Amino acid sequence: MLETRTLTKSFGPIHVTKGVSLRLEKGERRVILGPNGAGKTTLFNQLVGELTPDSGTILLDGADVTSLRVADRARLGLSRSYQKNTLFDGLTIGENLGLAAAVALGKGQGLWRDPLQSAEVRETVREVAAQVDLAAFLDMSVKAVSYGIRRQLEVGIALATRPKVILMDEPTSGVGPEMSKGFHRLLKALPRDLTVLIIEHDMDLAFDVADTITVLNYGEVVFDGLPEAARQSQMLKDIYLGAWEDA
Amino acid sequence: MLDLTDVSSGYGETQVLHGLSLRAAPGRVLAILGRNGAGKSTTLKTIMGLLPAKGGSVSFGGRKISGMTPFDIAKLGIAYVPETRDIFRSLTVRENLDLAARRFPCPNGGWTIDRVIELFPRLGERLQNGGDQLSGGEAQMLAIARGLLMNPRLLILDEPTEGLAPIIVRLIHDKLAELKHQGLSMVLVEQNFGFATSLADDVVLVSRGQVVWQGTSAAIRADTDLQHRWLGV
Amino acid sequence: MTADLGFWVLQTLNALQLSMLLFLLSVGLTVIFGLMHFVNLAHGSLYAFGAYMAASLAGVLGYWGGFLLAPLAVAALGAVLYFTLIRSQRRAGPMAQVLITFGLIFVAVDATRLIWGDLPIGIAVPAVFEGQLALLGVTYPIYRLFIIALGLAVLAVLTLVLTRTQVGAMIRAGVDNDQMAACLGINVERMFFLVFVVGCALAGLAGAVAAPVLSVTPDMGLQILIPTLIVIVIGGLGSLKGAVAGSLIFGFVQTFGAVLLPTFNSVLIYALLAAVLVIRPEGLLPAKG
Amino acid sequence: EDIKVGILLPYSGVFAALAQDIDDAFVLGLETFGPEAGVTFDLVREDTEVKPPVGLAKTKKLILQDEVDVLIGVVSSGVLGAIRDTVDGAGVPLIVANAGNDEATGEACSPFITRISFSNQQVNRPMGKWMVDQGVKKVFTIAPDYAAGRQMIDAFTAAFTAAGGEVVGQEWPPFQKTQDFGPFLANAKASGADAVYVFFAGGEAISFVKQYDSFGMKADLPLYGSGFLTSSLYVNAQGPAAEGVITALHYVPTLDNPENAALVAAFKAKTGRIPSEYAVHGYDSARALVEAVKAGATDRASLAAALPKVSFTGPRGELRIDPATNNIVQPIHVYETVAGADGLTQKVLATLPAEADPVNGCVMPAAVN
Amino acid sequence: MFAHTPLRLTTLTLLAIGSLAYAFVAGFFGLEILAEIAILAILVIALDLVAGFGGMVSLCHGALMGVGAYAFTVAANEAGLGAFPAMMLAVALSAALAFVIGAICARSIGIYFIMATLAFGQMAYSFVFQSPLFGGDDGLSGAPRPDLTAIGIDLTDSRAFAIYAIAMVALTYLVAAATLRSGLGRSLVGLHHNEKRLRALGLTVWRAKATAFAISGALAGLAGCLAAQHTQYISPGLLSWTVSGEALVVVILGGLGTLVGPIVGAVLFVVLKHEISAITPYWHAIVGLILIAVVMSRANGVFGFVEARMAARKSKPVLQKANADA
Ligand SMILES: Nc1ncnc2c1ncn2[C@@H]1O[C@H](COP(=O)(O)OP(=O)(O)OP(=O)(O)O)[C@@H](O)[C@H]1O
Ligand SMILES: Nc1ncnc2c1ncn2[C@@H]1O[C@H](COP(=O)(O)OP(=O)(O)OP(=O)(O)O)[C@@H](O)[C@H]1O
Ligand SMILES: [Mg+2]
Ligand SMILES: [Mg+2]
Repeated sequence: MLETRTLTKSFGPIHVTKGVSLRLEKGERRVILGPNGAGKTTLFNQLVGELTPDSGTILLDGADVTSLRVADRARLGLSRSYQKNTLFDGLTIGENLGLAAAVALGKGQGLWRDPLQSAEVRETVREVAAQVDLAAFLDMSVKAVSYGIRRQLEVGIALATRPKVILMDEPTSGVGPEMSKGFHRLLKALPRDLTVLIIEHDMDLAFDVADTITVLNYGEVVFDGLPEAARQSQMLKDIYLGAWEDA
Repeated sequence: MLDLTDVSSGYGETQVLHGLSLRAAPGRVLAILGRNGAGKSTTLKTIMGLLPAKGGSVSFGGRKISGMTPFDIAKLGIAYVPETRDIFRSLTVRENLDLAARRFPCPNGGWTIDRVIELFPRLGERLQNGGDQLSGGEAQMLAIARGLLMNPRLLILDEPTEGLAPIIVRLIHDKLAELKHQGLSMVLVEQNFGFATSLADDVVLVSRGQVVWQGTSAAIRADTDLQHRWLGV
Repeated sequence: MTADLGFWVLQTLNALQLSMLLFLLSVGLTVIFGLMHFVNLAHGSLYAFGAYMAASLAGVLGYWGGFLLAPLAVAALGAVLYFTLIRSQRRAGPMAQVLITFGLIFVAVDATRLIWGDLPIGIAVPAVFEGQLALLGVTYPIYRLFIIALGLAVLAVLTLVLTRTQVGAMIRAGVDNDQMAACLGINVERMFFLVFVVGCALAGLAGAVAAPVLSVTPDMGLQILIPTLIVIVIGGLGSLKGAVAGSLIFGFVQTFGAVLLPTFNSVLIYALLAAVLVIRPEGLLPAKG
Repeated sequence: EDIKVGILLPYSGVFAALAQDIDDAFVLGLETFGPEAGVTFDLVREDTEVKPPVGLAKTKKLILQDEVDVLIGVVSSGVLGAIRDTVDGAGVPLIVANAGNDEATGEACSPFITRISFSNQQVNRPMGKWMVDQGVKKVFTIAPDYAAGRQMIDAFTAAFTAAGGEVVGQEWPPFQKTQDFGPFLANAKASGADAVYVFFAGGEAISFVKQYDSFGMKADLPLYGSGFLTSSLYVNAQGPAAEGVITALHYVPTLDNPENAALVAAFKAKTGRIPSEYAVHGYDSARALVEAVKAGATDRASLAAALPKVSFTGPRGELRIDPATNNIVQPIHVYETVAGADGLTQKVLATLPAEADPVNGCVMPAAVN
Repeated sequence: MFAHTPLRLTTLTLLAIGSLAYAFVAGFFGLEILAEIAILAILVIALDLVAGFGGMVSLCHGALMGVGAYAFTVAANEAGLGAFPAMMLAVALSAALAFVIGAICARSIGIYFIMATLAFGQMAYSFVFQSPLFGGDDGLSGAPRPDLTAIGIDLTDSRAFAIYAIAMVALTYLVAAATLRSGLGRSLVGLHHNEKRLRALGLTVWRAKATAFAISGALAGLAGCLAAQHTQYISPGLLSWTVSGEALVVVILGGLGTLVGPIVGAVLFVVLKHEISAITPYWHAIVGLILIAVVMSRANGVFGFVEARMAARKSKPVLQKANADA
């Protein structure tokens, strides 16, 4: 469904991704782990087109999308959430979700009807709000909610496009344990044909929801396999987990 | 060390804190825990003078600081690591560090740029990067480093482990514990319950802008009911 | 004519002279505008005020009295403006700032008309700089050479202050996030005040320097505003290098455009501006970040 | 019996100083000559802001709401162009007290528009032959690139080349956008001309004259121009840089005749200033209005008929209106700016005889009434 | 996002009734002023559409209006088109030009956008100023007014023209409001807040911006047609950046991003200008001082101020000075 072949990107002397090759099947749920600065977010940026790789190719559903622009890839069903909140600050939470749904439905340039009033969009907003636990906040301005709520909205917007492939960058960072747990449930309840790629530092979640795990270190894929294998890996412990379990 | 008595505060006309009181003792770590939106960050911003206290008072080392500007409060020796990191985007990593270090030099045994780089080698590799060219975790490390470089008497941390790899979380935990043993006072807001309670001596639980429980770290660790009720753990 | 070397030397000097005059003016604006993110449309009015002060003071104290005191007078005016209007609007967003300073332009134009009248004023070039100098085979007014030298001197001083001290980094930090800067113990308020006042003084200096070359009129501030904005936008906001680059580009395009492409002269600089923004939406050398 | 006069002047904006001179002198003129007319003049002032649409709106107001009998004023040609049709259509007489565009008394002439000031070609044409007579054979011209600049220079160029001179180069700096004339001066210097002939006015004139001098060009390349360049209004701001510049205009305050002596004395007493050419427009407009009333005119129609017939000897000399175009016919004075007792003053070198402008496509309808 | 609050609807109704009532009683000069207000209102509605909602603060709306005015005059006079076809042509031309400008400037934001639009506006100004076809700085006269005598309306009459201009304001408002409530309008507001995210959601940003700018440009062109019909004389001054600057002042004086506020601003501005300029030639200074006072009051213009007051009465307002994580 989503595939990369030897993606390479550097900023001056810093090589951020070094020949990354990944392959996600339709409906696969994969978690990317790796130390801070390993190049995880940069990989996402290349997948969605916000950064152009120095070399390598990106295939979405079998088609080469390497030279497509961000919006074009999004229209093919690729959606993402950001590590650092990227919201429509002046709008309400409901409007944030509605706008995302409207644009994804191709109504972002229409001149005749108000897409926010259309049944399709309203239905999506309602569903997504329930999914990310925001139903109670729909009428609140984004500016007036706490950081954690905003993190939930960050993921909500990505879901509101009803994508085929969704990339989530540390969706649970900054949200409380309760919401984190809700998030496990949410991920599990996602349609099985949705392809999911998640960057996470929360090991419980990672091992719980992942079908497969990829580990990046200094821009290289150093592990690609099943969660059980990852759990056993001494290498992963050395570079990433440390003595995490006894903290 | 730090006393909040009956503090009310908020944004414009929306009140968030409703008569919140707490006290952080010298040489100890106080963790403020609570659900998303409980008012934890608001409490910290009010302490720093970033939000005006509309009622009650904040005092530090016996001196009333509510009503003072963030600049004056910082000069008293309080360092703040915000949840939004607030790295200066148009400065390089080195300049970000310099700013904090030059203002608060500490002749012997204090934090220096070399020492924080030793703590976070990643930052050393990225000294020439712009503040907006950091990974999320690197930005968080820089924010913490900046706080340390101020060689404060009180260190205030808002979700310091957010977005950090487990191995770094562990590292920070150990460093902060070490600092605590050297006598540094801290106030900590954390979603990572394990991290917070293992570092903190005292804990307050906040809900809807009020303190609903206070006690020791050990006590809350033992009380799963409490955890479930106020934190959803 | 264009085959003559003298022509190129002369026009290059003209271009440099214009560039440096624009640099003196735009550097103050770019400091305030780029570093404080404060949109000060009244910068041109401060320049006009400097020119008027220089002209008035020159009558009493001689040229150099005006030259030295005019920037101080403008700085003082800047200080008054800062405490009455600017400080409270620092965080109000560009819209409010544009409007307030736009309103100030109206007030300034009429204030100069009330104080100095509608008629243009002129002052003479100081005695030491009267006459021309033979240089590279052309004779060139000494006063214009003085403008070039002064521009370079100001550039050198500012470069030194901004790169060798932490002032530059502190200002940028304050602009990025004034609250966080304050939390690091930076006196943001005082710093912004100083930046603003220094920017005003530079505008006053530009006015004092320009007065002997141009006529001093109530609308001179408005007339210079657009060229100054073009300079800093082409160069990129907030950077000294950008102000230099923008001034040079403007000066050379304007000068050589005037003599080589007279038909397109009036659109040339706008076309260039548009082209720069299409290729580099943030100008050529924007401040880092 | 009352005559209601609408005054249209740019009291705010770049021409405010001119407006003030015209207004002051117009009032002075009414005070001086008005009593002979035996009527009272009611004045209604409107500010045109030098913006054509504003001028037009104000004109309509004066005509339709205030119902004035006669309009006077208009400084900029743009405003005159804007209000021409309205004035013509409404049949209200307009005394043009400044705007000099040739069309107003050429193809766009109107029986209701009488110009008492000057036309662009009028003040430049005579200089063409005069300069050739003085031995100037090659000139370089510079003027701002707009209609008035072109008309001034074109009139001069035509006369100059007709008299055997040669124009070796021309520059047209963008109007009101040029502060530094250095680039153009360098070209003039390199052109091999004997002299430079320019038109500039107001602030641009001051900058130009000073910059011309600063390049040390006055000595080998004398500066000539239309007289607005060194107008008495601005010349002191130019200082010594203006010394020796030779220009021509229809009025300078140093003209030696009793009418001018009376004007200078009265204007100085009233305002403390020396009358400029703009002041004289205002003064003579008042005189023309009074003459028309004295001839029996009482309302719009009769004023419109009477105004083109006035003629009198004023500070400028003998004035009359050309019936073919309704433009003024007046002598032109060539003067040099020289240092005087207090500041710069004008030394009249020659007075060139009055000459009516060519008709230039003006078809004047048969006299009204 | 844009919505019709009861306050907005009430204000609109009052404005409509007030202006029509005034049109029936006003004297000649009052009618001139009414038409002037109406034309300015159209221009500022157009500007508010992009500046207030889309954050695309433009300094070329004067030029777009001027292009409309010139295109109309030339099409009607030289090409001999009827007034209505000429208007349509002029509006289309302004829209096309605005689309191109919007597309080219789409990558610039903030002050850079302002300056880019300024550049295009000034290019148009210089072009018209220098082109003999357009009469240079002397301008063009003789723009016709539409002939509606067939339905018994004589637009050469000031009263009829004022009412016709008011009707055009209504039309403009409807177009702008409809645009804001369409998908494009929603995207426009979203773009103002977060362009990057909208792109990631699949919006072709440049096209949305250019289309919105084109609609705004069409309305500005309509204002130009009316200006030409009103004064029946046009000059390059119409295209100058100061016209755009003044329009911006009016938008903000009235209330940026409220659509209704700018209309209120236009009424206030024109009336104020005429009242004060009747008293003193230094009226610019007074307008400047009023402007400063309005902005210093921290309200979003006059209308924004009233809106905030009403909101405060209804519920506790949520003031926004967040240390947001944008
Ligand atoms: N624009 C840039 N210029 C230079 N270096 C950059 C730039 N953007 C990112 N980097 C560097 O690239 C590396 C990878 O960054 P990236 O954001 O992909 O890390 P990450 O794996 O997502 O880490 P984290 O878990 O901390 O978010 C970092 O070391 C960062 O400093
Ligand atoms: N800028 C703001 N304007 C208005 N209300 C705000 C603002 N920021 C926060 N709030 C409100 O204040 C309350 C407390 O927010 P605060 O950020 O202190 O929560 P928190 O406990 O830190 O939560 P989190 O764990 O999500 O960061 C929230 O209910 C939020 O809605
Ligand atoms: Mg990352
Ligand atoms: Mg928080």
